[in-house]
Amino acid sequence: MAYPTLAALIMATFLPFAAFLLIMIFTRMKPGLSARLSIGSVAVSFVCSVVLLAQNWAAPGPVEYSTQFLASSGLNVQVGFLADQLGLLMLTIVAAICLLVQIYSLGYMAGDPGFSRYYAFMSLFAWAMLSLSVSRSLLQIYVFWELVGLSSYLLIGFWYEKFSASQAGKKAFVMTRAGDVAFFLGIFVVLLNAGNLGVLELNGPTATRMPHEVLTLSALLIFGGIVGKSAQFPLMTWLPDAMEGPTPVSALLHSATMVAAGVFLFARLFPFFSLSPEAMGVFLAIGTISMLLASTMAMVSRDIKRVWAYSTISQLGLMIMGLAAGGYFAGVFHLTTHAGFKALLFLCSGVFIHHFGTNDFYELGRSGSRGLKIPTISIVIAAAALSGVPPLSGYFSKESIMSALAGLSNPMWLLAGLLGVFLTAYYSFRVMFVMFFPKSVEQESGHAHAPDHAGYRAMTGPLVFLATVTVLLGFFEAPIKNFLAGMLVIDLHAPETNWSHIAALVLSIAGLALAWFEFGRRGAEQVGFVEKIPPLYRLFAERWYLDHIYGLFVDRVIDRGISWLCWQNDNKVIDGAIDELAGGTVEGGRISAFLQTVMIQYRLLAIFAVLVFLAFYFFFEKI
Amino acid sequence: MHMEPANFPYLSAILGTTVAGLIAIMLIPAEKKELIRRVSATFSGITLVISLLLFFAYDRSMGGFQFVEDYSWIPSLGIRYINGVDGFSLPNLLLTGIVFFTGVLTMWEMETRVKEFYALYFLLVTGVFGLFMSLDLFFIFVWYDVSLFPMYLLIAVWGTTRKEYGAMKLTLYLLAGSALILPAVIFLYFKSGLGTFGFVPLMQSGMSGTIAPWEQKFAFILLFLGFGILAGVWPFHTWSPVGHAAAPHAVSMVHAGVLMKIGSFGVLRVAIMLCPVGWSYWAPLMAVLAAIGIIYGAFAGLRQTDLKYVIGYSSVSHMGVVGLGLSTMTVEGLNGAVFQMFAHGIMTALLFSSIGYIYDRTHTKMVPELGGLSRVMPVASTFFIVAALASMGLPGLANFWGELVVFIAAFRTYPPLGVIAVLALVVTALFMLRVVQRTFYGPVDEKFSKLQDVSFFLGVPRMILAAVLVIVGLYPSILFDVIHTASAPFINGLPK
Amino acid sequence: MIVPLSHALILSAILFGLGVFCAVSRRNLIMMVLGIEIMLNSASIAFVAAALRWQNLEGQTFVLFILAVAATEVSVGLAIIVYAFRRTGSFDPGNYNLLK
Amino acid sequence: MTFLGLLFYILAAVTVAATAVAITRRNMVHAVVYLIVSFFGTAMIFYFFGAPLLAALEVIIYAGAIMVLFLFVVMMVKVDSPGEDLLPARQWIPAAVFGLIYLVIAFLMIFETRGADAPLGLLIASPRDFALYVLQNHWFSIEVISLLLLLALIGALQLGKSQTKPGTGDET
Repeated sequence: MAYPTLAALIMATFLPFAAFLLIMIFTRMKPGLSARLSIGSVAVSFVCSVVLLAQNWAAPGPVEYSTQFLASSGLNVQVGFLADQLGLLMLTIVAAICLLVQIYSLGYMAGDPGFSRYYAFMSLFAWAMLSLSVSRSLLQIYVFWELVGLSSYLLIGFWYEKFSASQAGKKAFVMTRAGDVAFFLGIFVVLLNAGNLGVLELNGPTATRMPHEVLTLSALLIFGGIVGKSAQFPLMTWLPDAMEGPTPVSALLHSATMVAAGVFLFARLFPFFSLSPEAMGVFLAIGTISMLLASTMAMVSRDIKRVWAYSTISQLGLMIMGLAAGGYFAGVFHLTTHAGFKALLFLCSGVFIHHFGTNDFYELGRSGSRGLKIPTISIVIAAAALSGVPPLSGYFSKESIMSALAGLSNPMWLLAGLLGVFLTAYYSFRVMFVMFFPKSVEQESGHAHAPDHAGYRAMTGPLVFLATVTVLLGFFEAPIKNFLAGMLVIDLHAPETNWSHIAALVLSIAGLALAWFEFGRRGAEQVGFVEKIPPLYRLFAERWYLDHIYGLFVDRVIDRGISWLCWQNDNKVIDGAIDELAGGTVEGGRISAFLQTVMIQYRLLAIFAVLVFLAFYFFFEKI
Repeated sequence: MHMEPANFPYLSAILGTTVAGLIAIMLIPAEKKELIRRVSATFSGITLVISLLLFFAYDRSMGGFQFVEDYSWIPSLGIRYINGVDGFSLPNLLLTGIVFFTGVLTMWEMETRVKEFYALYFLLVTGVFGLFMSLDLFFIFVWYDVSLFPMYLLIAVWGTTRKEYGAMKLTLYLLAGSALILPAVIFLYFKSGLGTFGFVPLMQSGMSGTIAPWEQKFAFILLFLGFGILAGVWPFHTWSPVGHAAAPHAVSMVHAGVLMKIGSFGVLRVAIMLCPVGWSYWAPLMAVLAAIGIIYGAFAGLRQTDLKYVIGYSSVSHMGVVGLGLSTMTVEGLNGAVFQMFAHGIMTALLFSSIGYIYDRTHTKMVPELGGLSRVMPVASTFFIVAALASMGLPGLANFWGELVVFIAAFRTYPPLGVIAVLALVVTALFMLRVVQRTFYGPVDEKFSKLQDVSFFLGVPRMILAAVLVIVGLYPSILFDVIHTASAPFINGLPK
Repeated sequence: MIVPLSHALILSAILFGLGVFCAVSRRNLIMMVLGIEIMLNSASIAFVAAALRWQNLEGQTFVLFILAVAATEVSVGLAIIVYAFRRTGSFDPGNYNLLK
Repeated sequence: MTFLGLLFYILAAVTVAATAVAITRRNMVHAVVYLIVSFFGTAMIFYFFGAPLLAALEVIIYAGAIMVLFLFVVMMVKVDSPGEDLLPARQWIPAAVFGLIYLVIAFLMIFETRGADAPLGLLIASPRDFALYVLQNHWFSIEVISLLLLLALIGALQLGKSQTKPGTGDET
């Protein structure tokens, strides 16, 4: 327990929060200062995380700082930092991409009226995500999990005057909330049965004391949170809509880091989950379904950001497949490389979108997007990495996932994975070919050549850095593997099966070739084979009608069903009964008041009647 | 139970300050509105300071009742003027102080009958303070009624939507509650055979079984329903949205923020602590009603178009969480319930305070007529959104911890109800975000585009409330430490 | 040797019933007061008969007081009726409903 | 049945008949006159029941003073209520119903009472004995009654006096 380490951790995680508070309270009116504060704090976080990573590169075993939290509430919850290899790796990835995206945003968001607000939310996100990476207990993870959800909501709906943006933010929050509720319940199950929420304890002997059924149940419930956050089937439709946010936000939250938090949590609790093979089977199935569904959706979309969003879902599904197949390193490594090249993809797309003002890549191609040199090269590198073209980083990570899948007894999973590889290559290069080999270019003089001002430089700087990383990262596979192996309780059994490597490579090249045939070659119609089969096209374009089902559910069942019933019950039954009671009282009062207010003789009569009844009573009582 | 006498009558000082404020306001001519406001702010500020002082001066290691003052009042009936605070009442006292002060500031811009308004407001708060600190059942009952009557006038005179109906409904409901409480109090008085209304001796006789089990069951259900009406227990909740919507902003704040807490506090202090056997007998019923209230309030809130109705139904839902915590019969449950009372009080006060500002500017609180306010008044919107997020149970804001602890306790005691209650989180998120989206997002309406954002001075009360939400949200132990001093000895001392 | 007490009481009861009937059903203030007089009178008969039955002068004493009260009541009552008549021009008790 | 008994029944029949006729008269003068007949019958019954002083007082006060007062008032206001609905159905029907129930119960009660069917003896309380009894045992009540009468006098005067003032309280 070294104090410098603790100090570094605290600085890395809490500085962005301080920046958030400062911006919200003091510098809302000073955009420049806000940006500097935010970037400065993230830069310090980045430095700290790199230092920590370097310091712990060789250190075996996790470093843990914890303190009792909420002791007086009657719960035994430990909070603190867990700086193990996985956490530090994630911390570094997040800090790095946060920093790059924030620098990039200087150019992208320049002149926006909500500039300060943007940086405040970005800092909030950075705080939550960095803290999530080094959280010590499940409860702590849940807290930051919700906070990244909040920043996601705020950033998706950043341009809140647009109805679709605020709608998308709400949808994202509520859908992930649905998953989080399962996660929350899972935490309860774990707490009540294992008596502890510490990550290390759960991965260690504590979990084995839990009954097997309870363990499976809690694993499935916690996985619900992963499904929500990582936009897996069936809670996947919020992510494409989340592209309503500013592009840097999509790059940071909705591809590289936040949505990867689900996979991160999976990796965090990998030993715990792997105690339940049944749960792992379910995870594998859900990962596969999500990967294939999202790939099909990506094949027909014309919106460049949505293609990358679908591809994010698909790649996250692939990571979950890898993890669920037992390939711990494969999943984490793909998470790492994916963070790099997907952020790069989005940031490049952002440059195009910013420059040409449209999301439609057919449009972009027609407008002459080839003119922007650095983004063009970077996006091709990124797309190639996404498709698994050697020697880029994506190739290595995908290969290791394929090996993990090949290790399973049922070859179906591997075949599904290979199909995914093929589809990925097809749809990513569909975008590339359409964008850079358009059928016709409407050259506009001012547009094509690259602008050369500070904003553009701020945007391209991170692109170059990320592209370099994407190219080089693949060669660090072995060191990262060794680094991660230091923390693992269970063995990384990754059998080397060459034929799966080759098959994957062949299929990705085949996908690329098909894309070239349909979109890239001279004289191609640029109409995909899916679009030639209208029912299939419609099915994919409508996202397998998932949104329709949810819409109907919310509208019919929740709004017009239960909610209507409750409201009617309040109005008619409860209030009706109360009002009837009140009305009855008033009516009764009116009747008794009648005797008092009408003619004097009725009063006399009433007196007499009472007298008679009294006589009656006494007479019969006597008998 | 340990009783630590006070070296200075702090508690009476709070009451004395509100009464002095009341008198001072009465003496000022009605035309001097500015002076009245300042005097009100001063006196309410003093009470806030004293309650803060008490909160931090309370000895957490000793626990029990502290700052106790004990004077004989009507010896022949055994009625004594006893004040004292423990871990249950201290957070509520602080809550009342905060909401009181911020409420005065919230109503700063009101111009109609300022003098009468603040006078009644002070009277109302006197009753609330008295109830939280009194340790004599007779006084608890009296304070309960003292706090009810000004409410009727405040709503009927200064209210907005269907104010007469709302005021009448609220008053009738609450008086029905007090009609249930009084017989139960007298019943306990006679059945204990002690000839005292004192809380501590009665509690001991409840614990030791001097009051027989069936008597406790009978008294408990009366007290639970009586106070429960005020706490918005389903299905006696319909007064709350109507009353909230009708009341002026500060009264809504006190009403939802503090008055509903009187109900749940009464359930805890009088019903549960005096009749523990009755508690264990009726706890499942309490839990079922609370769980229905949680999910029902959330669903009913989905359909509302009036901002205050939305908050009213969210209050029903949140008070269901309090009720669920109280029904679990565990330390965690009580901790969470009291914490949730505090958090909900601050959160609702902030919501109503923000709505108050918006209503004063736009003259409407119907969601469909609003929109795009975030562009026009970003700061005011931020306050509302912070409170809305707290109400969704977002970590980092106070409500999360109360809900978390209550849910865990409920999950342990009544697993199915715990699951239902947690599921309501999704619905709450859905309707709160809908309201936020339709009110603050979207294009700016022409007629609102010239409105001013909240000024620094008017922002002060909202800032205080938001700051409390964040501070307690980041460091929940500040409250849990205090509450625990009361809940743990109580639960451990329960008869087996 | 005259009649049984019960017969006197029956007479008193019949007269009382007639008095009540008059007071309740005639829409005329004066007739109402008359009905009250009839009732008082019937009570007097019962008292006198009872005094004779139990050989006790207390009953007769009561009748004396009833006479006095009746005289008082009639004088004040009629004065009020006249006063009211001046104001409303009618003896109809249905007109006196200002308290309604 | 003795002679006096026969006389009692005749007097009772006359009294009841006169009263019944009186309460159904539309003309109030007639009603008052019939009532005087009824009160004379009552006075005779008092006499047979051994209360000569009361019989005299009945004639003087009831038949004399009170009924004459009624006559004065009826004549003074000069209204023979032409518009009066003599016996409105919504009043006399319930009155008759309750009256009948009352009579039935009264009869039942009277016949249930033991000792009520014994014939009454003849006895006369002389005015002197009666006066002595009253003044010895009830002197205070007599004073109270006299005070009451005084108050009634003042009250009636006051009511009559405020009438004479012009312009006060004529119309509300």
